[in-house]
Formats: sequence, structure tokens, C-alpha cells
Amino acid sequence: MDLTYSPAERAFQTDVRDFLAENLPPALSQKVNARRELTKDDMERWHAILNARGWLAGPWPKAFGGQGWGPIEQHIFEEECCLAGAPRIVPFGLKMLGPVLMKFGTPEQQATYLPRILDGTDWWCQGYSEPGAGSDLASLKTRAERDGDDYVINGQKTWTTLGQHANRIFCLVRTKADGKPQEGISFVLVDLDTPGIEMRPIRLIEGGHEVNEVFFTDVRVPVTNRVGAENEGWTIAKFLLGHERTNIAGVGFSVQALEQVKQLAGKVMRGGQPLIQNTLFAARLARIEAELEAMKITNLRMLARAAQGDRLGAEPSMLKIKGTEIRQAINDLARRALGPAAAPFPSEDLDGNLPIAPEGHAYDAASYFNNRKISIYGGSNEIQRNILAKGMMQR
Amino acid sequence: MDLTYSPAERAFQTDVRDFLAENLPPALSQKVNARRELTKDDMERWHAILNARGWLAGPWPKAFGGQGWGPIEQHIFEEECCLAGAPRIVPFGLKMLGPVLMKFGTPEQQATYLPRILDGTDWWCQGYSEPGAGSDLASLKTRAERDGDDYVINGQKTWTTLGQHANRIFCLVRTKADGKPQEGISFVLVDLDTPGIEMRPIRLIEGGHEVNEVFFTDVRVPVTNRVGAENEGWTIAKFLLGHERTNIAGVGFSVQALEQVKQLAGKVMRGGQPLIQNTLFAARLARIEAELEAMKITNLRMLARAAQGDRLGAEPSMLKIKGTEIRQAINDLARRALGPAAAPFPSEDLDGNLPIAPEGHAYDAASYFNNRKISIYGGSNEIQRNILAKGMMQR
Amino acid sequence: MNFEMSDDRRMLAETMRRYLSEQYGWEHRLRVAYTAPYHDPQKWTGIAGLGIFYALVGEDHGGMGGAGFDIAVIFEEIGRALCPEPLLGAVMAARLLSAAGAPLTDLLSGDQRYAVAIGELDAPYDPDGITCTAADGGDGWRLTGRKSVVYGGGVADHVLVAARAEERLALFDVAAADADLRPYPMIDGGPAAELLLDGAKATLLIADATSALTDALDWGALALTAEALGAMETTYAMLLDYMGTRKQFGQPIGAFQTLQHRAVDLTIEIEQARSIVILAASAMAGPDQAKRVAQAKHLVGRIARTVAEEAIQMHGGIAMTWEYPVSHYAKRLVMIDHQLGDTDHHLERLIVQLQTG
Amino acid sequence: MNFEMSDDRRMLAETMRRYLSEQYGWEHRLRVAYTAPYHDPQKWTGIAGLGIFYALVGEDHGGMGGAGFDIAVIFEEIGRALCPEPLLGAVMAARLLSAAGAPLTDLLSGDQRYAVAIGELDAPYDPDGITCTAADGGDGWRLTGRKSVVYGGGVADHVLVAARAEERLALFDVAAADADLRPYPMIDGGPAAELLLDGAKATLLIADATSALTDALDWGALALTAEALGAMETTYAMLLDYMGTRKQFGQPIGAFQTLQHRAVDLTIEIEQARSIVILAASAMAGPDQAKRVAQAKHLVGRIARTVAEEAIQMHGGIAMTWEYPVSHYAKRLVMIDHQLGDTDHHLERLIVQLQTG
Repeated sequence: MDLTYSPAERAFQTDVRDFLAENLPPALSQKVNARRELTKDDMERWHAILNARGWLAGPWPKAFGGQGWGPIEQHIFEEECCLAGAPRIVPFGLKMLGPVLMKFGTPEQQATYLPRILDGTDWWCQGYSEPGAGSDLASLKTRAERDGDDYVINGQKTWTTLGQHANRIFCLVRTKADGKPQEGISFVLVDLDTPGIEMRPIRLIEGGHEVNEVFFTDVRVPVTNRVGAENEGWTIAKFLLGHERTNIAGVGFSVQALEQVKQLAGKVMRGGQPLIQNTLFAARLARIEAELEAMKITNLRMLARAAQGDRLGAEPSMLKIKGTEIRQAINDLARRALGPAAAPFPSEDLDGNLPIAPEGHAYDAASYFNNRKISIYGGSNEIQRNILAKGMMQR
Repeated sequence: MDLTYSPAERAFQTDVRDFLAENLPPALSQKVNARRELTKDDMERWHAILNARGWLAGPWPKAFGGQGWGPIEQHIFEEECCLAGAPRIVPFGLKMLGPVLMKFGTPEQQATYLPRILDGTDWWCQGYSEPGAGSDLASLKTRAERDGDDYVINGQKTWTTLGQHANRIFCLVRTKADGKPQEGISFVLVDLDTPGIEMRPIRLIEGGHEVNEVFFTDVRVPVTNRVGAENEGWTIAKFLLGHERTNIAGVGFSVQALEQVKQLAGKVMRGGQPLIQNTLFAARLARIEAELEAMKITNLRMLARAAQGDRLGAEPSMLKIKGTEIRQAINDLARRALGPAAAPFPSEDLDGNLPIAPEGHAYDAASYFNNRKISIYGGSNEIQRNILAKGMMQR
Repeated sequence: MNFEMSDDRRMLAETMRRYLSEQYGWEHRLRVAYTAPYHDPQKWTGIAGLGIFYALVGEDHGGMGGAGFDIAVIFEEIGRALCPEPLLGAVMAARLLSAAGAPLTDLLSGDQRYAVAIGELDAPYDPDGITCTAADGGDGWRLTGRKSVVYGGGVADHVLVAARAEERLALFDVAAADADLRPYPMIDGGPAAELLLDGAKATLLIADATSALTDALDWGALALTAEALGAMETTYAMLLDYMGTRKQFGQPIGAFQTLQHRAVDLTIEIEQARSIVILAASAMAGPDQAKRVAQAKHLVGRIARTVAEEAIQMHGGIAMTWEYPVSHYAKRLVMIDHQLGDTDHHLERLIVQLQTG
Repeated sequence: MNFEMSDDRRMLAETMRRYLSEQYGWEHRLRVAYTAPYHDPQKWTGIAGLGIFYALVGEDHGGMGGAGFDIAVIFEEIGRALCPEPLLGAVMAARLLSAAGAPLTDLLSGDQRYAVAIGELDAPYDPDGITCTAADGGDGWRLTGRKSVVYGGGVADHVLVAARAEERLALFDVAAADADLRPYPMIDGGPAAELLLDGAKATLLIADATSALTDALDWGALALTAEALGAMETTYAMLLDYMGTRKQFGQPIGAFQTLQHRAVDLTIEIEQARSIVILAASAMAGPDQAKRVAQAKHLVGRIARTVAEEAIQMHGGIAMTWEYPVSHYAKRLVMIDHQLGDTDHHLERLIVQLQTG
């Protein structure tokens, strides 16, 4: 039983910390910590900085320009990035399509697309969900009909995150109408400049533009843009769902957010003293802190198993459920701590010229509302419970 | 909108209060308030006192020896009894079989049994549940086969509350094996002295003897002991389930229990001051008190509708769910307030010779455990949620 | 015992509901709630024209209502329609002007809009902590300090301001023309403002205003609990609708038992919220006012948040969008707890009562 | 990073588990836990014979363990089997005797049973509030006062008693023969006693014992969290079993989605409990000991109660009976929160740390 990192892991952690201290632009970390929306430029700037260090695609094999990080290194990197307030790596190219191409793509596809992900030439987005098929992917309806060397795609995708910045989209489409719902699905790469594609913003609860709808009308895509065999896209979809789960608990986000709430509670005054001196509020904080400390260990326990090569089954679903509950509870505390100062619709003008919330906290309520999504997307917590229940009742 | 009782109702309330002040033996109310088990004598004594006043069967029509109370009078009576620490009226004869006989019984059955319920000659118990058929009554297996003018009963009943004190039992039995499960059920009255009946105690979680199993081996019961038509016992079962619901929220119990917790929290010391001064404990109390105040009104709202003659549908299920949750939360507070003093296995010897908990609180932990039953019996809270969901989704 | 509204109040609710559903449709609401002045002055006048404001005070002050249930039925409709009109200020101002013996004519006719400014950044819920000061330099009273998140502040003609005059907490009337008000919308829509006072002219209304302020805060809190109740009921109705129509895995999501049970728990909680609002409304102007209001605001604060979070979660992604009304109801239900004392603030009032009573 | 137990500890756990499953079957447990002396002295000796107690302290005190994880693995097995043997006293006494520099030989061999008496009726969890006094009248120390709910008290050979000697909190050894101990069983089984001191003879162990007592309380609390963890896992396994076999409405109750989701929530909570116990065990004797123990006891207190209540509710009536083991596990899981500080007591320690640190 040893809860600490190995010397090599600690050395890596120090490297990451030093790198972040030197290279993370304060303008970015301030924006991240203040929970404000990042621009496309912000994200590209951070990607370029990481890419220069070779850390943009740390978990990728060296042969493809990565570092071949294992789960623990990846965890260390992500946690340190969270704590430092670094922007999240936009995952669609780096954590989703990249691994898919490495496993299922042709050498040509790999040679074409992987470098363009790293150097920022391509910004990928994801065409999975459809209206009417949220957590029930197998029921998707967007169809791709073969016409010579092309597919002709018709249909609609939704919840396409940051699609407004993307030049390409990877999609699950139906290439066979009959048979089991999972059987007729293919995975194709689409250039967003292709005629017949329209992207429309979806405005979210707090007012931000983060996701989009994408409409396909007779969109012609070369058959060579298919990844993997025709009608076997479900395999890729399942691979992807099982793949990107190391940071599923979001512990780094929670740790950073809790630290911010603590500081906030030391500044905000209530009844003539700092809010932290209020027993009821301090009790809320202390309760969540204990849960988060437990969550850290739960996360490390699963990570240690993954690092040993154990194939995790339903366990990541636990991390997702509890991890998002804790994050949302911390967001709730931040909002709560602000009292009436959480009420204004956040605007840079108000925040800069007439600050109401303490510095860096004007977007806390918006962030609380926006983060209701984390228990819905990526397989809602209800779906995760179904997965766990299935595993549990089969024992 | 008027939350108060009418002048007539207030006068009745005063009558009940005065009666209780004069006639409720302190030895009984102390025992009730200390949450100790009552003896058969205790219960019979209280029944006799009520019967002498004509209030043992208040809701019964005057023709049968009752007062013809409506829902509000019944509520007032029950609430005042709770607040005064009166023993509960044992419901099996008075609130269950009595109304069944009045509605479904023959004049002979009514003339035979109703007076014996009032004067205490008969102590009835209930033969409904069976092992393997808890909340799923329709699946019961105890069978009654016709043999001349008798039924011959074989099978097993369980959860027979206070059966150890009873001389008679009313049972649901299967008189037809085929058809829908609900169709072949009959309602019969059985003398517990009949050969072939064995009653065995079931010891409960906290150590008490409150319920029993009843075994029937070739028990011969005259067909005239059947109430209602053969194979139509389900109608009676449903009538009964819908009938005894005025006190389903148990608000009176909760009010009385909360008052006791408040007093306890003023006595118990923690960190050099009375527990009530502890913010975390006081917060627990204040939260439940607010819920209970709301529950009182919710209860009265439904009661007012019942008094107007509205037929309540699924609403009593709400009262059951929230009412039992609140009662259990109050029991939890009492146990919690005691700290280590809740730990001893309660015994009169310890309580009398070496008191550890404050007076009247030695049985609080036992009562907490025993009252886990209230969200299980009478249709578990899960069944109540199913009932409500059915009504809700049909809207 | 009778839990039905009187005919008068039923008509009041019906009038309000019909007006809002006809004149304050969803698209309209969404537009005005987030576009300056963050409400619709014409509709304000329309509501005033219905005589609604006369229900805010009793006959002795020129109104024809003024009971807890009058406020409750009006605000339940506001909540139901998610109407951003700043009526909260009118409720609180009506109590304060009555206490001051000041004329209410312009308030009741709707000709003048009132906002009430009590809370400050460092003392958001508690009149005790007010640092705003008032001084009479010979040319009348002047106020200095800042009032934060004044609901309806930017669109008011008058702001009633609590400030310290020597040792006492006093109440002043500041004409909007004499004040530096910085308006903005709230995250859940509707107008608010910062009030910056730098020697602003003011008229003294009540010299020793602590009890009048506490009372006005209670009435405001009652209004908010009723508003939350109305918003919860609409939210819940939308959720049930969605559960019956939205299909997943081949069946309506309402067929899933776990969602059924969670919806049942919500309906029970909403009934409890209704009950505590009834109890508080019945206790107004009586000896239990403070306790019942605190219980209501505490309990409704908790329940409203639960309803909001569960409604979003059970809907799924659709309720995360601006386009779907549930997102806006959810915001209101959560943010209402940030007005006039949150669930913990009122729990503390109850704790103090337990410990001292 | 490695979350597997060392071979030594795995053997320790295995030894304990095998002994308890072979020698402490359920019927036996049920009988001895509620029949005087409320444990089984022979089995105590049997456990001692396995050398288990040597794992309670380090080599410098004659043992071969003494780390947090040694305590944790032993108590997890105790919890798993719901074993009523009074080992808690041994854990705490081992820390106290070590701190006093007193010999541990008899404790480690199991020849002498120790109980630790700190709490009093009016100061159940807090050494600060101790009123029991010690005086040296020339013929040695004499203790006066009462210690309540002393775990294992009635079956101990020695009771280590905290008492006030002038201004300081000191620790004494009272031989059972010199004490008035009134034994009784706990509601969840196992021995406890009241200790009535009326000038009882005592030997001074530590003159200024506050930090030693706090430390012993931490170690005791750690043991209890591990015990709860073991009991939760057994309870959960029985629940899953039952869900798979018990039928209602024609299908196993485990087929009902709402029960599935509730069971999933329990398994997540139990994993969280396991994690916080691991964290606390790793922090023992380090700078974070107090904080981690408080977090563990707080969180486990809450989770254990949830598991107990949900296990009963989801089973239904059967788990209300004495005959079915879940009822006894549930009792232990709830009542463990009444030992050495409940979930709120430890939350308060955490609040103080937040507010001062």
C-alpha cells in the first residue's frame, strides 16, 4: 500500500509544474480560473505552446509524435494543468480521432491527418449525437448512401461542441438501413467546407455558444474518407466510449474549484465576518472536501489498476457519476457563496467597470449552470448507472 | 383560505383534550412516550377507557356503536391522542375488520362480531402477508378447499402484528387455483383455537416481539365464516387498503416525537453546553421542523378534500412517503442526540437502576430501528411511488 | 378549514394569468427579460391597469387586499409565466410606505415604479450590517454608500434606501433622477442595478426603520416563495409532458422506473412547497410571521433548487439550451435563492429561534 | 503508487478471516453478542493465539505492526464477521501504554484485556469536558466520577481512565478488581459497561495525557471506520444476493431499475468509504492524522447509515427480523457512529481546521 508517486513520476510532475509556471500565459490561466469562455485564438495558442514541448499529444505513441505516456503520467499532466488553470486540450482531434486513426485508420489516413491535428491545421469536431438520439447512439438516423466513389450524406447532428471553430467533422452515419441498429453504422471524415453542410449555433442555458447543430443535405464525401470497414462503425464508437476515461472523474477540476471556493469564502462577508466563519457554509465545504479526498483515492485506485494493465469494466462509470456530482456540488458552493452578487448576467463590461462579485468570480453562476451538462453528456449519469447495474447483477 | 378548525371542531378538540387529561393513565402515557413495548393489559385497559366514553370506534356509524365521525373529527381525535401519549388503538378489529363487516358482512356476522370488538371479547389479527408475497398480495398461496360446509385451510401467513394477543384472525385465502391471481381469493374469519393453527413469534431487529408467523395445517373453518362472496376477497382487500388512510401521514406521531427531541436536546450536554446550542444539530432540527410544518398543511389539505367528499386517488401515497420519511428522520435525531447513551441494549433494569440516557429516552435507539418498518409495511414506499407514478403518467 | 381561495383572489389570479398568457408570451418574455430595460414598461402599465397593485395593500391604505394570500396568488402567476416585471419592489415598497404613513397613490396606480435597496455587497441579507450612511447637512438628507443588486433598480422612479443615520437605521426615498443607478439584467432575466450614492439627495421616510425593514423583507420573501412555487409547477408540467413524449431505447422515458420515482419525489416536494407557502401566507401580520417566512424561504430554497437540477437532468441535453423554456425556469428557481436571504440564511434565523425560544 | 496490501498484511487479514469464519459462525456470534459476558473469552484467547495483537504496535514496543493499515485490515475483518470481541480497547490501550512507556507484554499476548474509559455522560466525545477527578491522598491515586458506555469495560482486566489531576488531564490504570463496573450488552451486540469510581485505586500512567488521549481516540476512530467498511461490504453482498433471488411481481427485485440505481449508488458510496479509510490509514502518525481521521469518521458515519437504511428498505420486511443477519449488520453500521465521535462531531473538527487553518 503506497499512495505516493514513484521517483520517476515525481520528477515528471516537477517537470510539468515547471513547464506550466514558465509557459502558461497568465492571461489564459486568469480567464480559465475566472470560468470565462475562451476564444479560438486562446485555445490554439495553448495547443501551440504544448505542441512545441511535445506534450500536446502526450499519450500518443512516439512514432506518431507523442510521448507514449501511460495512465499515470497522463493523470499527472492533466491534474497539474487543471491546478495551474491551463485551458483544456480540445479533445476531438487529440483524444478521440487520433487514437481512432491509429487503431482503425489506413496508413494514408494516419499520414494525412495526424500531423495536421498536432500542428493545428485541422480542428476536428464530433458528429455523434442526433436530435432524438441522445444517450441512445445506436438509433442514429443520418444516412450515407453509396453513389460511385462517394457517400451522399443526409441528416442532422447536434451537440457538436466547438464546431464553430472546426474545419472538419468525424461522423457516425448509417450505411445500411436494415438489420440490428448497431450493424449498419460507418465512421466517416467530412470536410466542413463540403457543399450542403450548414452549422447553426445552439445557445446554452447561461447564454454561451459552445455547441452546434450540423445539417447535412446531399453532402458528397469520398468513400476513402471512411475509417474502418463499412457498417462496422459501431466498433469504433465503442472503442471511443471506452477510451477517453482517464480524466473521467475530473478530480483536477474539482480540486482547483474547491480551492477557489475556499478563497472566496475567506473574502465574502456575511453577518460581519468572512463567510468561512459561518458554520453552515463551512460544514458544506468540509463535507465536500472529505468527499473529494475520497474521490482522489478512488480515482488513483482505478488508475493504478489501469497502469497495471487491468481492463476496467464498469468502474469508470463510478468515477463519472461521483466525479460529476462532486464537481457540481463545488460549483453550487461557489454560486451560493456569492449571494446576490451571483445574480447579474455576467458581462465583461460590468465585471471590469463595476465589479460586483470578487475578482475572478463574475462567471461563477454561469459556470454552475453550464456545468449541469457534465452529468448529462458523454453518457448521462443515468446511463452510467444502467451500465453499473448490468455489471452488478451479472456477478 | 382558512387553516383553522370550525367552532364545532374546536369544541370537539377541547372535549378530547379534557377527556385525555382526565382519563389517560399516566403510567400508560409515560410508557408510550418512552417508546416502550406495551403489554396486552395496557392496550386492553386503554380500549376499555375509550369504549366507556363511546370513542373506541368513533368513525363507526352510531347504529353500530360508533359516533359517525368524519375525517376531520377522526384526525383531531388521533392527533390529540398522539400528543397526549395515548396508546394507539389496535387497528385490526376496529379499523379494519369492523368496516369490512359493515360493508360486506351479513347481518348475522355484524351482530355477532361487532359488539365483541367493542367490548374487547375478541382481539383480531390480520392474515394477509405471506412469505414470498410481501407487497405483492395477489400472489398469495394459502389455500382454502371446500369440504362440505367447511373450508380446509393450508398455508402460512406472516407479519401478523400482535397475533400473540389475538383470539381470532381474518385471512385472505385462495379458493380457486386457476384464473388471474386476484380472482380466486376469499376473505375468511378464523378462530385461533381451531386445531391445526400454530403461531410462532418473529423477533424484530431491536429485539421486540410484535409480529408473528401463523401456520395453517388442515384447519377447518365453516363456510359461514366467509365474508363476502367466494372468490371475491380481492374486492375486500382493495377496500381495506383504500380505507385506513386518514392517519397515514402519522403527523401526530411526528409532532410528539419532535417535541421530545427538542426537550432532549435541551438536556443532553455536548462540548460544555446543551446540544440545542450546537449549530449542526440545531440545523438538523430546524430543517425537519420546517418539513413537518409543511407536512401538517399537506395533510390538512388532503383531509379537507376528503371531508368535502372528494375521492382521493393516489394522493394518500404522498402522505405515506413523506410522512414516514419525516417520522424516521425525527427518530434518527433522537438516536443521534443521545450519543453513546444510545448504545446500551435497552432493559428496564438498566434504565431503572443505572440510567444512562435521560429519563424516558432509553428506548430511543430501539425505536429508531423498529420504525424502519413504517416505510416498508402497508405497501412499501417503493410501492407507493409506483402507485403515484401510474397516476402521474396517465394524466 | 378551507383550502380554497376566495372568489376575489381566484379572480385576481385568473386576471393575472390571462393577461400574462395573452400579453406575455414566451418569445416576448425571452426578448424583454434580456434586452434593456430588461422588462416591458408597456406591460407594466398594462398590469397596473388591471388594478393588480391595489391587491398589495389593505383598504386602510387605499388598496383592497394586503393579506399574505393576495401577494401569494399574484406571485404564483408571475412565477408560472416567468414574468420579469419588477413587482417585488412594489410589494416591499407598499409595506414600507404604509409603515411610513406616506401616500401610496402613485404606487397603486402603477404610475411610479419603486425599488427597495437594503442589501450591500458585504451585508447582502442582513439589515444589521448596513454601512450606507445618511447625513443632514442643513440642506436636507444626503446618502453615501453603495447598494448592490437592487432588484428593479434601473427602471424605478423611486428607490427606498436603508441607511444609517447616526446610530439608527433609517429609511429614505431617493428619486431616480437624483441617483446614480447602473442597470443590468440578471442571469435569469429581469432588471437589477447598482446604486452608487455619493451625497445623493434623499427624503427621510422612517427614522427608526429596523422593524419596518424586517417586515418588508418578510413580505418580499413570501412573494418570492410563491413565485418559486408557480415556476416549479410549470417546470414540473413540462417535465411530465416530456417524459410522456420523448422516446429513448424504444419507449417514452417516462416508462423508466427510476425516472418515475424521481418525478414522484419532485411532486411530493412541490406539494410540500405549496403547503409551506400557504402556511407562511396565513401567518403574515401575525405573531408567527418571522418564523413561518423563514421556514418557507428555507424550505422553498432547497426544493426549488432540487426541482431545477432534477428537471434539467431528467430532460437531458435539451434543457441545457436557451431555446427550451425549462432552462430559464431552472435558472429562476436556482437564483431566487439568492434574493432576500438564501436557504441557509433563513435556516440560521430558525436556529436562533430554536436556541433562544 | 500501489493499492495492494503487502503480503504480511494480506496474511494477517486472511488469518483473521479464516479464524472468524471457522470459529465465529453466525449462530455463535448471535448467541455470545447478547449473552453475558457478551463476547466469547475462549475465542478472544483464540484470536490472541493467532498473534493478531502483535500487529497493533511496532517493533519498538514489542510488536510487529502498528501502522494504520495493520489496524485497518484487522478491523475490516471484524466488521465483515460482525465480531463482538472487544478489540477496540486493545487498539487504544496499545497506543496509550506505548505513550506511557508501560509494558505491553500482557496486552500483546492477550492475557490481559484492556478497556479505555474517556467519555462521560455530559462529555461523550470530547476529552476537554472530562469531570472525573484524580487525587493523591498519600496512599496513591484515587479516582472519583463516572465513565459511561466503556466499550469492553465489563470484561476488561484493566481500564485506562482519563481523569483530571489538578489542572491537567492525566491517564490512569485501574485494575478491574478495584473498580465498580456494571456490564451490559450494546443494542448491536457486544460488551460495554458503566464505570463508577468512588475513590477507586489507580496507577498514574501519563501525567499530561491530552495529546496521548487525542491520539488514541484517532486510532480508535480509524479502527471503527475500517470495521464499518467490512460490515458494509458484507451487507452489500447480502443485498445483491437477495436482489438476484427474491421475486416480486414475477421477477427478481433486482430487475427493477429503481432498486438497481439505488444499489449502484450504494456501491459507489462504499468505494468512497474504502478510499477514505485507505487515506486515513496512510496518514496515521503523520502530520495529517487528525484531519484524515476526522474526514474518514465523518464520511463513513454518513455512508454507513445510508447503507444500513437502504439495505433494510430494499430488502423489505425480512431485514427487519432478528433472524436475518442484515438487521444486525444494519444496527452495527448505525451504532458505530455513536462511538468515538459521530459524523457531526468529526465534521466540527474539520470546520475548525478550515476556519483556523
